[in-house]
Amino acid sequence: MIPLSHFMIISAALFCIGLFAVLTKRNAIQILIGIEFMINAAILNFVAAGRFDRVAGGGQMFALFAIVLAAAGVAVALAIILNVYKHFRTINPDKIDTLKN
Amino acid sequence: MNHLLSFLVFLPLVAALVIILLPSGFRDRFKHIALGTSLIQFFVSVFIYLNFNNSAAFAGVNKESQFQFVEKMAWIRLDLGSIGKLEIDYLLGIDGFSMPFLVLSSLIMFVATLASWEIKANLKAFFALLLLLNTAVMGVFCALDFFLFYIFYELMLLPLYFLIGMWGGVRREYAAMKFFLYTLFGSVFMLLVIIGLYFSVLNPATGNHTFNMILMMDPGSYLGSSVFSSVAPQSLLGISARLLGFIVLFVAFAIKVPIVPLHTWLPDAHVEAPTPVSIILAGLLLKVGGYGILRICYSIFPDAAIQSAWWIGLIGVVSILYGALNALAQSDLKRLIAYSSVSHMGFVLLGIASGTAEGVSGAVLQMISHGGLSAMLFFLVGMLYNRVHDREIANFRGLALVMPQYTAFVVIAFFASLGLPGFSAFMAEAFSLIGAFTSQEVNGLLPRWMAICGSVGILLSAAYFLWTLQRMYFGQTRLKGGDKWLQQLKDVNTNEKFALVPLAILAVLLGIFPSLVFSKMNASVLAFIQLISG
Amino acid sequence: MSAEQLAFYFFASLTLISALLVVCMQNLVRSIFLFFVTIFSLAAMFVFALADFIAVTEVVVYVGGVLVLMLFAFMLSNKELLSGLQNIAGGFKFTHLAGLLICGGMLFLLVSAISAADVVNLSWIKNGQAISENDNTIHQIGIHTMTRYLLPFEVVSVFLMMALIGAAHLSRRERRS
Amino acid sequence: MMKDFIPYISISLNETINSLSFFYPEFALGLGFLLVILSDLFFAKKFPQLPAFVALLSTLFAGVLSFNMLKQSPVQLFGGMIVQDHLSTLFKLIFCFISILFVLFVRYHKDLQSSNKGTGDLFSILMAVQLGLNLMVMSENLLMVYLSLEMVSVGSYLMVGYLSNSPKQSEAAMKYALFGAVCSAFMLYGMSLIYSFSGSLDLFSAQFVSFLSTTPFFSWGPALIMMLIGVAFKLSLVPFHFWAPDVYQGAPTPVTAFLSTAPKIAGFGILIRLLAPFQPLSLSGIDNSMFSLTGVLAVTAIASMIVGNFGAIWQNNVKRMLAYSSIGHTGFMLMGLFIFSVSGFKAIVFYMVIYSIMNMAAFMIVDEVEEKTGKQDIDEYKGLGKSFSLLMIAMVVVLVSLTGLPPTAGFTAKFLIFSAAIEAYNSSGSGLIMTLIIVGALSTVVSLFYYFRIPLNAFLRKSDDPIIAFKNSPKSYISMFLVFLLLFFIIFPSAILGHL
Amino acid sequence: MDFLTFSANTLCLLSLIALVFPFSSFLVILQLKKSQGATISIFNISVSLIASLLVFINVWNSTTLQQQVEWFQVGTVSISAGILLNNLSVLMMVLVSAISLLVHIYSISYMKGDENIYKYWAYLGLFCFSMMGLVISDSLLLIYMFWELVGMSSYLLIGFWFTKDAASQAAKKAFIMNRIGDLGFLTGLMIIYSQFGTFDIGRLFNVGGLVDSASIINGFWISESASVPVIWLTIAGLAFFIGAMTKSAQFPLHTWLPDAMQGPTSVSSLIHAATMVAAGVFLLGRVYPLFDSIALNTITVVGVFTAFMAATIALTQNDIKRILAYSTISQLGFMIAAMGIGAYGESIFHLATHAFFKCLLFLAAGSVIHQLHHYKEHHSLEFNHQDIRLMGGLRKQMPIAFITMCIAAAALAGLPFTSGFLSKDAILITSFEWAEGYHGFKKLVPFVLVLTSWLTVFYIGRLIFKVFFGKSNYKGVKDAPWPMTRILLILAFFSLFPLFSVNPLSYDNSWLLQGFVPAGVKPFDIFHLLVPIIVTGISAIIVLISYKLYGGTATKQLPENGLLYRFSNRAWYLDRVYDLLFVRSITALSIISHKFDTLIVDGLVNSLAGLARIISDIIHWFDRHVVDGLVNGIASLASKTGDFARQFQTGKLQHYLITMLTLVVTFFIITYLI
Repeated sequence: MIPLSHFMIISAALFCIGLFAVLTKRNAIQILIGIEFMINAAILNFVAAGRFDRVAGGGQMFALFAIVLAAAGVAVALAIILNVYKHFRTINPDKIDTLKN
Repeated sequence: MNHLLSFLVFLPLVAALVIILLPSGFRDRFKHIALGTSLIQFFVSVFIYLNFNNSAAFAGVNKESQFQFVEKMAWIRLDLGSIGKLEIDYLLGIDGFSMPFLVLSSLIMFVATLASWEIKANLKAFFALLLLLNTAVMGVFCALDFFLFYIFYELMLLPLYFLIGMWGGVRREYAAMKFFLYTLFGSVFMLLVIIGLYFSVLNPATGNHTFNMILMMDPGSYLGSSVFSSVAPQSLLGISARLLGFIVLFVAFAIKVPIVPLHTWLPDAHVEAPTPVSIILAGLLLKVGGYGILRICYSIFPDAAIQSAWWIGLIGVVSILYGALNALAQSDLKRLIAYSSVSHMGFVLLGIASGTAEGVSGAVLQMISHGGLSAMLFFLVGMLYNRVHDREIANFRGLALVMPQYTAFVVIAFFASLGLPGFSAFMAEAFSLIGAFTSQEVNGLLPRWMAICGSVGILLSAAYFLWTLQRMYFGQTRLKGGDKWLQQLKDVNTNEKFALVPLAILAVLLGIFPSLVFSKMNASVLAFIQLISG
Repeated sequence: MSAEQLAFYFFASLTLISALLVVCMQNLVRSIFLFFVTIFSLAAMFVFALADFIAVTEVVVYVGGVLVLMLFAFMLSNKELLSGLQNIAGGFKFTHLAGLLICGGMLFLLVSAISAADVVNLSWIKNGQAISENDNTIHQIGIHTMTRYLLPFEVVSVFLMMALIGAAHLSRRERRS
Repeated sequence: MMKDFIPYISISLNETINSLSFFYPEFALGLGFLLVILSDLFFAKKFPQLPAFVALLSTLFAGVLSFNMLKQSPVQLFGGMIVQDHLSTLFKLIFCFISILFVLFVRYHKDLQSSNKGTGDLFSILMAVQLGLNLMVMSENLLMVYLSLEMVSVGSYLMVGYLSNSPKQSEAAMKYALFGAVCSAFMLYGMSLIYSFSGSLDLFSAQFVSFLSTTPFFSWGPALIMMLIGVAFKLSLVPFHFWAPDVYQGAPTPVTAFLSTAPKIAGFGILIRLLAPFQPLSLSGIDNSMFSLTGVLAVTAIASMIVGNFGAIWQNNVKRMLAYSSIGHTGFMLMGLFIFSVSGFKAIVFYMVIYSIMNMAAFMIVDEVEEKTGKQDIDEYKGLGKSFSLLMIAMVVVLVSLTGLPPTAGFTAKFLIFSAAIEAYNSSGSGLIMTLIIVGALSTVVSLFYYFRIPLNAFLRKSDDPIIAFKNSPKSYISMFLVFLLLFFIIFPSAILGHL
Repeated sequence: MDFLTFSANTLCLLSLIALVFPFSSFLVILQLKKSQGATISIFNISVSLIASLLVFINVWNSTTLQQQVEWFQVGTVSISAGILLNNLSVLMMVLVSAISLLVHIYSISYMKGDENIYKYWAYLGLFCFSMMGLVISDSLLLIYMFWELVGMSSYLLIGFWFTKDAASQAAKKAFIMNRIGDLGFLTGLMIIYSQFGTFDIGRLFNVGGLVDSASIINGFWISESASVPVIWLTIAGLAFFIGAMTKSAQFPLHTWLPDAMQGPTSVSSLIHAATMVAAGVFLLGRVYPLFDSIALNTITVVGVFTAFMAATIALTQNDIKRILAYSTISQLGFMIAAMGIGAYGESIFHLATHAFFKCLLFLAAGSVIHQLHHYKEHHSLEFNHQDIRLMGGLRKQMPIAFITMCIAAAALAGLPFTSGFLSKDAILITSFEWAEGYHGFKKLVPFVLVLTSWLTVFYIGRLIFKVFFGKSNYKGVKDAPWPMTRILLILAFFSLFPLFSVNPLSYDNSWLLQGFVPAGVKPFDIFHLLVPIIVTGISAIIVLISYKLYGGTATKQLPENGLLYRFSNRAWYLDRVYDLLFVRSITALSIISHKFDTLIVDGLVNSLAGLARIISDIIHWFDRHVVDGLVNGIASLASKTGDFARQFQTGKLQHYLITMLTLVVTFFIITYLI
């Protein structure tokens, strides 16, 4: 049996990789991928801990819902990104800065 | 009869609503509505004055049962669980301290309304705001519930901001904002102290926390563990909490008074404000500060007040001298008068700080007197400005030949202001100083030199007023605007006389019969002295 | 080291390496496909946590839904990607350094938090009722969905409906002239 | 195996059935959601305003149903997923109020009305968001928290980007969505950590708080903070506020008005729920001395007030200025949280009611001006006092109220918050809270500075533009009604306070 | 004379009538404007005079009356207002109303044709009212009030020709310098009030009154209610004295008085010679019991010095009114010095006699000025009609003026058969008697006074001779019209001895002095014989000398030239000695003291004013820049803060995220590390 802490450390690493993508990538879709990594890191935690929560089933149920929500979120985000592309002809978030002080 | 004070307070509000609702076709009637309102108020306040019981049994100050014309209604009751029940009353009432201000307010409002004949633009807004201001001022002098007081107190700011800002001079934006920020700065922190007091005080009758000012003056109603407890004083940031509360409240009111160095809003505001607003500012708003110090700072925190009396006295003296010296250096007539207000209000502080019956009586009389006189002075400046749109002292010379009656009023106002006996300012300043002088003997609060230094202010006031008189009004006529100005400089008209004469009469009456004020408030003064000397 | 562990660490490293590659890859198409690999290896790790249903869902939803969406999006906006991406990629920027520092700090933080917690010895893990390898997780999930998690389940339906309407609205050209 | 679960099934089903009667408002909203979709699909051509009407009606209906529950004693629903109590009902009523105003706002908003995609979708999104808001304030379970928060967030993204033909809105929506997604990912990860540490999702179970005592502070501290980041994002607290100015400026004005009120208020609701389990602990001293929850909140509140108020000084775009000011207001409201008792919540709720009235009114007026004249910058408001005298007077009252001065209800609200904070200081004597109070007071003074730039321009400055008398639209009448409420509630605050 | 005996109430009523009538003329005339000003005010002042006389008859030497009502109450203290009638006040009442009436009548002609004449009448009314009030008030507070009102009316009258810059400046100067004294008075009031809790003169200063019964124990001044260090007693005395100093123009606060001559001459005679300036002496008389030895010594020194200094200055003045003004100062110095040496009665006596003859001097000089002015206007000439160097020979053209002025001058010089002789002798003799008991500088006092009186003789002789002797330049100048000259005659009579004493050579028999100093109390000593003889003898010589110097023909030339001429012509040894010993050195001394006066004292005052200006400018600058700057600085700090916060709002999503996460991670790291 794999100890819970190993799952968690891997998930932490994944979370940070995702975060790095979010912070550095010059492409909205890649940022979105980074966010998905972060969410999946959390899901991994839930699933791993959920193993010890048989009665309430919280971890697995949460993971399930999280996957669904993430997917829906991606759909909405992509729709927005496409809209942005339509107007700005770019999806580099660095270049989309008409709203600022 | 039972709702006389409410009537006094809310009549202008009703009038303001009427003005707002009337179509613009009636724009020439607005001023008459406002004037009528202030006249009615004046008669009502005189009625109150005449029916005011000045016996010791009605001294007021810290005994609710001794207040007169009291109106009390439960207003806000909110169960806040652990904080307790919020108890805010609609509580109006007057004693010897507030009653004279009611009469003064209605008189000044009357004069200010007359002075607003000059306003030509946007009459509806102007008179509505003026009446709103009227309500606020009246409310401040009547309110005995701290929450209610604060609402009226803050309500004064808004109309003033617009009155200065919309009808003011060239730098009106700056002046209006400066005025607003200064006073708001003080009052926001005042709010914190109010809340702190609220948590410290219990109404023994109901067991709730309360905003009743009078209960706040009673050491017995404080909770032992509370911040402002007078039983077991707490300390806050290293200073005794009661002292800190006193200082905060004092600063809030002192900004209004104003004291040096919190006074710089005043010259700007006065200079930029249109005449009626200057009149109200100097005549009433500054008095709100002094009234607040008496009614609130001193009455609620007598211990801290005694503790800091020396400093307050010093501030008073510094204000007197500093304001006077500044006035001496002004080249703009209105600015000069504005600075003279700083100087004159210094006497109020000095008198109050003395903690003697003479000093306090003198201070209140000084407020009343300065209320009338500064209104008169600003009215006179306004007349000049109206005619030629200039106020530089150097641009005028020998006005006495051009406008003899006007000059006569100026002479009266100047001499009254510089404390010539026979006018109210003399009695007031003399008793403030006498109070300050006797203080060392009676209660040891102020050293004698303060009174003596303060009296130098009288000398300086003579210097700047007479110098102005000599430069502007005497000598051969020589005007910057030449013949054009000569045409424009018409002497006093009937309307203006209506405004000036009552003020002059007030100054003389109070100067010869100070008992008109003293007798009404004597009981209150004694009760007040009793309160602060423990 | 048992086979189970070996397999686990294999998938774990696969996950992390592929994720890293996704992040570092300049080419978007490649990184999207590497994302596919990461998801798969993640799903495999779910299985090690005895969550087979979740693993399947993950693969289905991500590969079937998310990935396809992303590819669509990529293709709809590829003109810019093909021309502009190369220029952006070059060089080490301030954001990279900042990102690296932040992520490093975060990693340090999380790892030390997790190790400090000593999760393996937590009382609820020791005393709690763990899912055994014989359990039918699909049954369990079904029961949970219909009882305890009925409300979230229903709410998610509304949520998805809303997301659907919204996304459709955004991508739709126009309805009325 | 299965047998383990059988007893639960019947209990759980019973609970579910019992819960239904307390869930009417949400049912009404769900029904409204469906009806709006249907009406949009089938009747939009003939009756373009039907979706709005349906949305209005169902919101009203939900409001009435919620109102009936005001006296209800607290009850847990759906097996502890959500709780129905007095506080949540109050929040729900506020949401209904805001939603009704929002529907009316949209109904009279030119851009949205003339959108060639219609407004039907917006109303259906609104209904779902409103459901999400209701659930947010009722949630007692991390899953519900996350779910409802995501629902509101996603709905908000959609609303911001609703007018897809405008580049500004797309940009705003993208920033909002990506920023929000990152924050919610943080939140999710924090939840996963907490779940790993505690083994429970149920905020009120004894097991949930146990992780505080079983794990060291180094572990739970970051986990908790990460979880709160999601809420802080919704509340636009510093330093999670960066999206707010950009999004508020870019979004359609009704949406901005909505975003600056409802989700924020719901954020407070959820914050109260999330912090509730930790409250007894922080009092009993388990709180680490360096890392106290109150300390973190106080610092955040102070930072929010400073950044919000000082940032607003330099803004020239009205909406942007209001965005910054709303950051400041959030920081201020956070002050009321410190006492963390029913009384403190009452103060916050009152503040929120007033805040939503003020904000809605402010944005309506700003929008009215923008529609009529195209002016968005404060500097351009020069001389508007003449053209829009009534509207600008209303604006002044609103701004006075936002500053927190009498005679407007904004003062009473501010007053109550200060009361709560001073009470908290009274009981704790914490210097941090005193600092907070002083910063709060100072920020009031600062706020005057920027709020009053509007009347300054509108009334004190003259413009060269010709004075045009504009006809007041229904929107301005609504805003004037709101202004009336602001004046009404200072005289009769009991009209609200009585129900708290 | 029973029908002239009144009850106490009636007397008070009468004195109120005397008080109120002039005031009513002030009010009425201002309302009526141009018409009937003279009639009304003369009627009113006559009523006032009659009332005063009636009161005088009843009160003088027979009773002391005090009646009061409660005025107002402050705290527990009741402040009363009332009337105090004793010898001093009734004498002053008569003096003031009588001289006022005369000046009023004189003014009818003198001020004829002035377009603002009604104001003149009104202001005179106000002055009489204030002066009356000052003398009959029974409360120090009331006295103070009237005291300032007197100053105010003086201000109005000095500045009556306000279009003249010099006049309005002189008015301002007078008022402001008087204010300095008022501050002293006020300080005295405060000390009295805090010590005794009342302003009532009766209760304070009566025999056995509060001041009397206050004791000095161990360096503390102890009254019924308070106890303060004894220094406050001295300060109180000095404070009142400062008040008196300004009103009575004592060194160094006297410079306003010469300037005040810018007003109409009738005003100068009434206010700045006869009445108002005597108010200081009157005040000293009122609060006399308060002075301790330090205060009295100060008073003496100041009085003596002023008397001497002013006399030396008067020697070289050429403006006729200025000479008289300095002479007034000098005479006031006499009175003050007399007060200081305890010659209370003598001082008042001199006050009364001085009032008449100085008034006469002014009015006579006024008639000269008036006539010359008319002459100047008539012939459209341009010259200074007040410069005595340009006058001369008027003796024949204006005989009445000449005679009356001579009488007045004789009185001033203290020549026998005049009232001045009596009062001046009284002071001189008393001072010698007083100096008997002392050593040191006090011995000098009588001698300086004597010297001063000789100087007086010289300068007044010079004036008379220059103006009336020699050759006339102005053909056709006549005596002033009858209404003016008859006043001169009346006053001339009053300046002679009969009004004051039956015996023209001894003041001891003077009824007036006996009203203050009980007769026969003082023993007759050698001074009573020696002093009059020596002083008068030398005075006579001085008169001759001055006649020699100035009574000649070369009046148009400057004095130096005239001296040289005579020196070379006659070459009198005595002339030369006089010239060297007295004229030159005294001229030099007078120039020096005048320089001191104008440069140092006035200069000090001016530079003080300048300093005040500079300070006020600095303060104003401070106000603008530092106080305001602080406020603006705070404002700019606020906006800087806002600017700083704003910088992070770049519009770039990832910048936002980086900032946000940097803060979060930093926060975590910090909490970890600590």
